[in-house]
Amino acid sequence: MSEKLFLITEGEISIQEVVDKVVHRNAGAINTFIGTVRELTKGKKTVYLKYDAYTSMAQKKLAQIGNEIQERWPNSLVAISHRIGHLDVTDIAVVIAVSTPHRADSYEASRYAIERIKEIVPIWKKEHWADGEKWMGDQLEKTPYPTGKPEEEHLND
Amino acid sequence: MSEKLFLITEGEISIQEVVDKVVHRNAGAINTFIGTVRELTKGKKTVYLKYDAYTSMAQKKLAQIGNEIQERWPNSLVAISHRIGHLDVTDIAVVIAVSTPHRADSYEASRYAIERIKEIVPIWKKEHWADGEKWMGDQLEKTPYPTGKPEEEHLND
Amino acid sequence: MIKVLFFAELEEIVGARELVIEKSEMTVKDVKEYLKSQFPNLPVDRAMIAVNEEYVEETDIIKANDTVALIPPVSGG
Amino acid sequence: MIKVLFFAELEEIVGARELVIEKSEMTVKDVKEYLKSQFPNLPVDRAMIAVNEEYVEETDIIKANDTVALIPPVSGG
Repeated sequence: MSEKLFLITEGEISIQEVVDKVVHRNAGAINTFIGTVRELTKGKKTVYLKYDAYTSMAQKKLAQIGNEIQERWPNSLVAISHRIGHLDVTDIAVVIAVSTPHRADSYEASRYAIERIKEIVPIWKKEHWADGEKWMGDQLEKTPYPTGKPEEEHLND
Repeated sequence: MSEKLFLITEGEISIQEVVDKVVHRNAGAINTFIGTVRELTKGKKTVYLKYDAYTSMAQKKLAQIGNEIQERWPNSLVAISHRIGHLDVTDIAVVIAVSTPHRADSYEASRYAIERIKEIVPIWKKEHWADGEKWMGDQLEKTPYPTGKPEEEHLND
Repeated sequence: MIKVLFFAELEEIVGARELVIEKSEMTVKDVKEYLKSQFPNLPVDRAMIAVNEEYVEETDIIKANDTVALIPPVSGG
Repeated sequence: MIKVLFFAELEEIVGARELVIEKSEMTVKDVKEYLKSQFPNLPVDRAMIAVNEEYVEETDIIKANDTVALIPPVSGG
């Protein structure tokens, strides 16, 4: 287990461990988002996934998201772990935990975190199907970044 | 541990156990809401809480919320455990887990669940402070139910 | 007989979790009037009424062996 | 020297996780042009550029011992 609030790891993620990092006497609400490997995407059957990351930068960018949340939602605490390497269907890829004094903020801040992860954190997913494989994220397809940086969400899922 | 999807329990709630009940091959997202005992509410310091419930009816009403969610958010799975009895600051009172194929639905359905719990599930909280105690929920105060049933949220937290 | 359940603050006011009314049929309204007469301090009109674990209307009929519950405003979560 | 990192599909195209450019100063644009000339199939313009783990603009200056990374559209979560 790691004490790091913002962690890229090759090991299995314990939900409880991520949640424990944001427990606080003045938190009444903890929202947790758990991303799991889904079998079916647009009718294609995933056999397994591989995640790659620019680990040091990814941890920095997760920490940046944590800072952004603490500026927007006062008295929040944030922890995020993202797994890389080989993941099977139903395995946990990411756990986000946000604690806040009141519940509405915990939902909003948690949602913000997952959207930002999909915008700025250098992690990549390769889908492996029975009949092929492909790096996801539109890498050779339609979405260039006109400003050189990702400023909006380009991926809906 | 209990296999029940909708559970009122006097024991500690394991987040992992509740989440395990909604893991599914076609779930890409699991949203979890964890309600913890907060020390400060409106400037008053909670020493501990006691929860009472009409257990059999509360489990039925939690199951009803699960059904409502499955009607509104297709392909969702829902599990909810609520603890009763004596709870200290930072203890977990409730864990809601909702899995859905896509993430936006998991947030919305989880939020719906906690709001509905605060409307229709017969569970009551007694705050114990250093200088007194009180059953919460406005029981002798301002909010009668004009229709005889709770139809909107009367409690904001 | 009709069983009536009390929870939380209502249980403390009544001094019991349940009592029995020796009748074979009453409306919800009848039960409320009966409880008000027996326990003048009980905030009956602030409670919802459940019969056999479902919320009911004032005009609904309660029969022998039904379980009525007074549900004060809930505060779970 | 300037280190350049490649990830995901870009790593597969280049055939290496990193390479070194023997220069002491370049703009981000210079690095991109250099990579395009070396690897005509590399989708350089679809990638963001990070220098020392922060996203940068095309006109930013890269110095010796900096680490440049090509960041193709991310797909974590």
